Amino acid sequence: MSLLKPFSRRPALNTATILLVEREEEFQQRLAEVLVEETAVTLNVRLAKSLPLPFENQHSRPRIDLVVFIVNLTSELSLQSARASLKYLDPGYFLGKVCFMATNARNAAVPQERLDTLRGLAASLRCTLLFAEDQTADGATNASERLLTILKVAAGLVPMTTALYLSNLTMCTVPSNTNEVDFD
Amino acid sequence: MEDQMKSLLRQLVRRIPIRFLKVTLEKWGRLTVAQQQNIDFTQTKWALADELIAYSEENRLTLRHITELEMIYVIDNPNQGMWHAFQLVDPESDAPAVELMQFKEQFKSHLNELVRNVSVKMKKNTDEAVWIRIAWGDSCSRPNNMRPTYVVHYLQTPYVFVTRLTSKQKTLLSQAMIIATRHQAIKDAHLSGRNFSAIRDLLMQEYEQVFPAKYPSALVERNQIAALPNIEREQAEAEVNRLQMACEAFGGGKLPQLQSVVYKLETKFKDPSNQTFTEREKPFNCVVTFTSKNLLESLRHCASSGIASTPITPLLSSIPRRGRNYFVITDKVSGPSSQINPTV
Amino acid sequence: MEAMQYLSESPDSINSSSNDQPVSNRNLNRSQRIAEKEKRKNEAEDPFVAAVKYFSDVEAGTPVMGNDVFEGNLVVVEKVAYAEGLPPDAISVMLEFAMSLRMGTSLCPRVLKCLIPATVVPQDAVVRAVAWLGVSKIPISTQVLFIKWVLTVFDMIDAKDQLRAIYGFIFSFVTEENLCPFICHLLYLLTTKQNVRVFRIRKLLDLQDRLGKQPFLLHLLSLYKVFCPELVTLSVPSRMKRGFRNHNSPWKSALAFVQKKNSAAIAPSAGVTLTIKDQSNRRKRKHCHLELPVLTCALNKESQAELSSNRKLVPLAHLRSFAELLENMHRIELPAQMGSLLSTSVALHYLDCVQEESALLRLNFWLGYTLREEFLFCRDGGATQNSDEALQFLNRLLCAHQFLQEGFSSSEGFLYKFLTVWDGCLMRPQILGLLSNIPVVPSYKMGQLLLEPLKQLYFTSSPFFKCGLLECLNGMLRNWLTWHSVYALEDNMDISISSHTSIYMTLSGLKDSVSQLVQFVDHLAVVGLQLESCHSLLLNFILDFYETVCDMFLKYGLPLVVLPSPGVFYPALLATDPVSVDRLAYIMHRYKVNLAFAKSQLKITEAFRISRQTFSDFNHYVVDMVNFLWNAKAFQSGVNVQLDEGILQRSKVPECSTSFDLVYHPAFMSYAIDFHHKCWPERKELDLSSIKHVKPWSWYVEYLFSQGYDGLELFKRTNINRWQPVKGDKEDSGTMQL
Amino acid sequence: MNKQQVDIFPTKQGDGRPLNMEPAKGVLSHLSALEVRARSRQVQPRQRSRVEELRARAEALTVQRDRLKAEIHAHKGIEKHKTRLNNRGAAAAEEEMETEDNENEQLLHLIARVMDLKQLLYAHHIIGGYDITKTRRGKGICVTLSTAYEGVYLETYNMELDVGPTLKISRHNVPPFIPLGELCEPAGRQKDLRGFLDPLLTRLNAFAGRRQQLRLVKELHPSVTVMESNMLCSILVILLSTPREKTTLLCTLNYTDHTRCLPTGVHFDCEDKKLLESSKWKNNRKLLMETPVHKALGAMKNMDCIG
Repeated sequence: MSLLKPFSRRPALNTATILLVEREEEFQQRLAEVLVEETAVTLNVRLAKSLPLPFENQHSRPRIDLVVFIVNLTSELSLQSARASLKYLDPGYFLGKVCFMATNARNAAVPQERLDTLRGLAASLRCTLLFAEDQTADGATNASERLLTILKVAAGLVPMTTALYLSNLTMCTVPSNTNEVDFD
Repeated sequence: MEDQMKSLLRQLVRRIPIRFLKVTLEKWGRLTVAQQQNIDFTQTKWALADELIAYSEENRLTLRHITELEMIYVIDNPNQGMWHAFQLVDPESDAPAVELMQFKEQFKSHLNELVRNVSVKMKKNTDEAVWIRIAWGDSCSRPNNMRPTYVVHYLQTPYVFVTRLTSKQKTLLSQAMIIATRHQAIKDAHLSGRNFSAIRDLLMQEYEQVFPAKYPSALVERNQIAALPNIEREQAEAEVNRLQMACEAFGGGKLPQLQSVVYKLETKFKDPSNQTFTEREKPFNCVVTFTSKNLLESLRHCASSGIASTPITPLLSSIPRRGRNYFVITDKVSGPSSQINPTV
Repeated sequence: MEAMQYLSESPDSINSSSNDQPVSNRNLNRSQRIAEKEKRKNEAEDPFVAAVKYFSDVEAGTPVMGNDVFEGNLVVVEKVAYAEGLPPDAISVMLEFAMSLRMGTSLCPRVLKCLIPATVVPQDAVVRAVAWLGVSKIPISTQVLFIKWVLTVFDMIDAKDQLRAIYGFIFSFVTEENLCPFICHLLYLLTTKQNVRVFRIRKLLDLQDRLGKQPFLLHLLSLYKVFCPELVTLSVPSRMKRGFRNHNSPWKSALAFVQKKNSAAIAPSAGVTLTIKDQSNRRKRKHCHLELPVLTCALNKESQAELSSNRKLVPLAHLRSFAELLENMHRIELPAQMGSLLSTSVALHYLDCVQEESALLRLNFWLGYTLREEFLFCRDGGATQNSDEALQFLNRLLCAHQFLQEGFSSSEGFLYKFLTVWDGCLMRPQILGLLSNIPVVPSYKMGQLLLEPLKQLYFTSSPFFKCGLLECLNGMLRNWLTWHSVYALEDNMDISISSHTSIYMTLSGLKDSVSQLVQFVDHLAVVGLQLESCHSLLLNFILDFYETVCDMFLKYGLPLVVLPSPGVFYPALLATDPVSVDRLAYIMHRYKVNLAFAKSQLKITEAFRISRQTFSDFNHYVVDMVNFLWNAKAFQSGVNVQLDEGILQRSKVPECSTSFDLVYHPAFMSYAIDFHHKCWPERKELDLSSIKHVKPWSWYVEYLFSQGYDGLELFKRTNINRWQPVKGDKEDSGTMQL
Repeated sequence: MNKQQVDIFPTKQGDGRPLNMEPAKGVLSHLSALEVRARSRQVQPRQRSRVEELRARAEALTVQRDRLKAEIHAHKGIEKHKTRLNNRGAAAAEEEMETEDNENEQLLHLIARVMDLKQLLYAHHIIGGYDITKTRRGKGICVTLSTAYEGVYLETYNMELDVGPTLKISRHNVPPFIPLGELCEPAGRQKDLRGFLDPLLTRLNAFAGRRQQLRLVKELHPSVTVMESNMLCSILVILLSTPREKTTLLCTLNYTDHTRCLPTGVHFDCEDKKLLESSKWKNNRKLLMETPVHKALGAMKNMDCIG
């Protein structure tokens, strides 16, 4: 079992690398295509179905600045595999270099519990939890935009901030469901 | 006779959607051009039927003509009602020699021997398919044309497709079929569905099957993602393998639109937490049904996207492999693992 | 009773296909030939009238079999019905004929099927028909068909008052198993507050015990609950599976056809198909209830004139002007679909001033349900969410909000939920717009409901989103303050924030909320500027916000002064565009005025105590500002910004500590140069320092003011009191003492 | 930002008209518009990444070149080795002498062997051996049977077999009217793969051939109308017209032997019997019996027996 380490390699000049982990492998492709349109920095996107990553292309793999777990809330498996993949990450990543992206959150087929579980997971790991509209083109663009914002910080391309700092600001929190009572 | 024709025509008009009605009538060609022109398709079905009846009276049309119209419509849109597939077994030596003419008269004569008052109408379609329309009656009553049975058979092939057949008629039909096609027996193929073409393609293997070969199959290229320079798939080859396996199991390209599969489980109930059931001697019966717009394609997607684990369990892969969508699963006498038995 | 004996004779089949006797099919042919004839000669003497007449006075017990006259007439009616729909009187005649079973039950369905109203359905006809339900022996299937028909044409029924009058009678059919769902639906449309009675609720409840949690029962009950929460105790699930089905299938196509044909005359919304009740077939019709039904009840003016004379209630739809609204205020009849209220201003006026809150309750109920179903629990995973209907709908809602200048409680609740799953892009303008309309949130709730989700969105999104959010929060603050200044009652500082979401809040409560909001925005601003490296658009939105904040006291009479934190102040002060600096100057000026006012108040009453800290902070800011811009003593006070000399030295600027001022400020440099040219056109080499001499300096400052930098001017006027030409560039900033 | 001048509040006099204002216009929607524009501007300068693409391509090409070089080198080595082996005969004694790069020798040996085998396999294909792939880690094999007629390749059929105690067909895409079962049955028991495949292949070839003939008849002889045929192409009824006698005659060809693509029986039908008696038509029958139908028809047309 090979841990993925945040600082195993030297960073390349003005480059950022993002790893998109999605079990369904649907949204990640579209995201990647939008992401690489970024021209300010040279951007590498690595797509994976789950962790650990195959040992073979360890050499070709650049240093990964941000790991994104895309969770399709309509499937329990999706959440489970994300959870299972977590343990192949070096603890160093959890200092602001991991974030979750949930899709289909507004779908009727999503049980509230699952969403809560995901929130809990993200919160317990001090990670950011983004929501994305994977169905529409705008949704994809916007999602990639937001990932980019985080990635740039995580790759140290934004002066005066660090991944840890940003993640402290955007870290997911578990709402105690007081709002359930007065708005239903 | 007359008003049977009328009611049949009325029923037809009610059944056929307006948008098909026009073309079907043209194909039928029993109305004069003038008549076809001044039919007003906007009026109610009721009035429309009246009009048609009037015309067919003018043209002295008989019941057979109307049944003709029905056949034309049914052949063009077969996907209504349940179709069941049957398989002819143990062919006689001269089975392959059977040709249309003799099949026709053999079938008709045998059926007439078995039941009086049955009217049979055959039509060979462009794709070599023989369409048979049977209106059943019995010794006392005239053939009922309102609920005819439809049978489709491709000569020399062991498969027969039937819709709207009661169990009583089934025996009669299979008798006639066996003799006419020079076989010794006919058995249920355990394949049924609303989509006729799907069932046919599945059994006649008229869909793209994928086999393991030395040379990289088209699949790989077909599914190459447009490789942008700095997008890298970490688990690419695993993916290709999954896809290959999925396609080997379920076929490539467009798959027959099978819409449901039924598994009848007659296995022992195993659950450590639940003693009462686990101790029971007799198997625990339950029925599992999968339904989808296109079941095979969804299954293939499940496999290729890794939702279903590969290698694919025979429970799923034997749907296309054995061309059936009804399975009974019983415990193997040796070993716990469940297997598929073509029982029933 | 004659009906009875014919029951036995004629087979009861829908399309009267009783043509197994040669007789009937003969007359069928004949009938159909009659039809032909009808088509050919175009109404020399109107056969339709005759036909209707026939049905109006055909006496009971006329045989159906082989009755050519009857057949012919029916065909005529059907033709007209399917072609351009039946006029009201014809409707009532045919309905009467069918329901009274004068010629047996077999015809009833066929007749019902052809009851396509051209304009409206007269209410009394429906009432009579309902009455027939009670007396005559109509087969259950036909009864169902009838109710379906009523539901389909519900909004074309010219008035509902009499129907409401027989509410109890209609309710009695609930017990009939097969009718129940449809009756429930009808009741749902008819229910008003006073219809909700304990015994009805009890009835429904034990029905529910019998039939299980049926959606139609649940919906009716939940509506009752909305009207009288104290009576209905059962807990309605937050998400109901699906509402009422859509029953218009037998008439749908014909109705649509007819309506398209004479849509010029009137535009009736296709029956119930647009209300919240057709959850079931949404797969076919997405956003069915997002398109707001046109507020109409299928009456054209002149008919309304004579109708309204003999009828009490006036449908809201008929009111064209505010004046009409005023004189009919006491006898308004609400439409079946509350949604339609959103679409006309009269209706909104009505909502605004109406006192009995049943209208609002229903509206909120409908709205909450719709929003939830469409945006939070979408069937299709929100693929079509950006569709125009959705946008249209939200825009309408937004209009309504801004028209009433307050939000609906249901939409507020929706927003809180939506924020937690929002991607920050989907319908951003609408969502933010709605958000800025929410009433004051008590500070103990604010953090979780509002600030947390917003924070998470803000820091991960593009600068444009940041700007948008700031704008939205600015609007929110303005609304809150406005409400405060409107509703504030001087005697006890108790204010009801909005008449509808009745949150009562003490002044201190409000102050807490506001200051929490301001602090939150301040935090966003500081970090935002840092992340976006002082994005100047962002900076401008921030200054917008502070323009609201600095005037809270004077403009809105809220005794609260909150200063921007250094993280906002200094970036603005050192901004590279002169506008920002100018606006900052203006803001500081307003602060000054507000604080001065507060001080004067302080002399009168102790109520508005502004903390000493605020004053001292303000003073530091002013001092720094003056030093930076006028006194060329940048980075020297060192209260808020310590800058180590070394760094300044490294900038290689000669006596940098003293040279930074309005002349060398990056934002104004260009003006300085321009001024220099104007001042000494003959000079070849540029020497900006020469501007710093007394006289040119004053000219220069005047020149700047003349360029429209009023902010600076005001700032100078209020904060720089002494002006000593002798001591040159030494000015004293007018700080405030306590 | 002049958009925000759009009046946010409705006209206060309550006219019954639906409110016709766009509240979403204004700052917020304007911001969204700006964002979109900013994005599109950002996407524009694609050149840079285009350059990258080219660079990546160059990278790939160089890699390929290196690999090729390596291969060429290996080949050279093998050739050298081979020649050395040949002219040195089987004098294994000296092999020990060459101490340098001994394991290299081994490697070259292996490579050479692999290449020989590859060539063998290729030859085997040429002479019409079966193309068999191992599947499921040796538990099964997949056979590819490709049919051809007159040098034209036609359909390819596949079959997956379990090589258990007996041969068992697990799946195939052979058309259902080919009696696979009875072919497999005897051969399967005494795992005689050839004994199963050869007859099958001949049948498939015959079938493909017959179908091809039918196709050719249809497209080469428009004057001849095909009255009757079936899926197995085991029967063919065609309508011929004789230009001289001005009659038409019905010709029925039976292919009862499914392993051949020539008819086993030819039978004419015509009103004037003596025409059939004529020697010419006897020849025609013979012709049809011995040559593929489309060719025969061609010949008959040349002799203008038929139009």
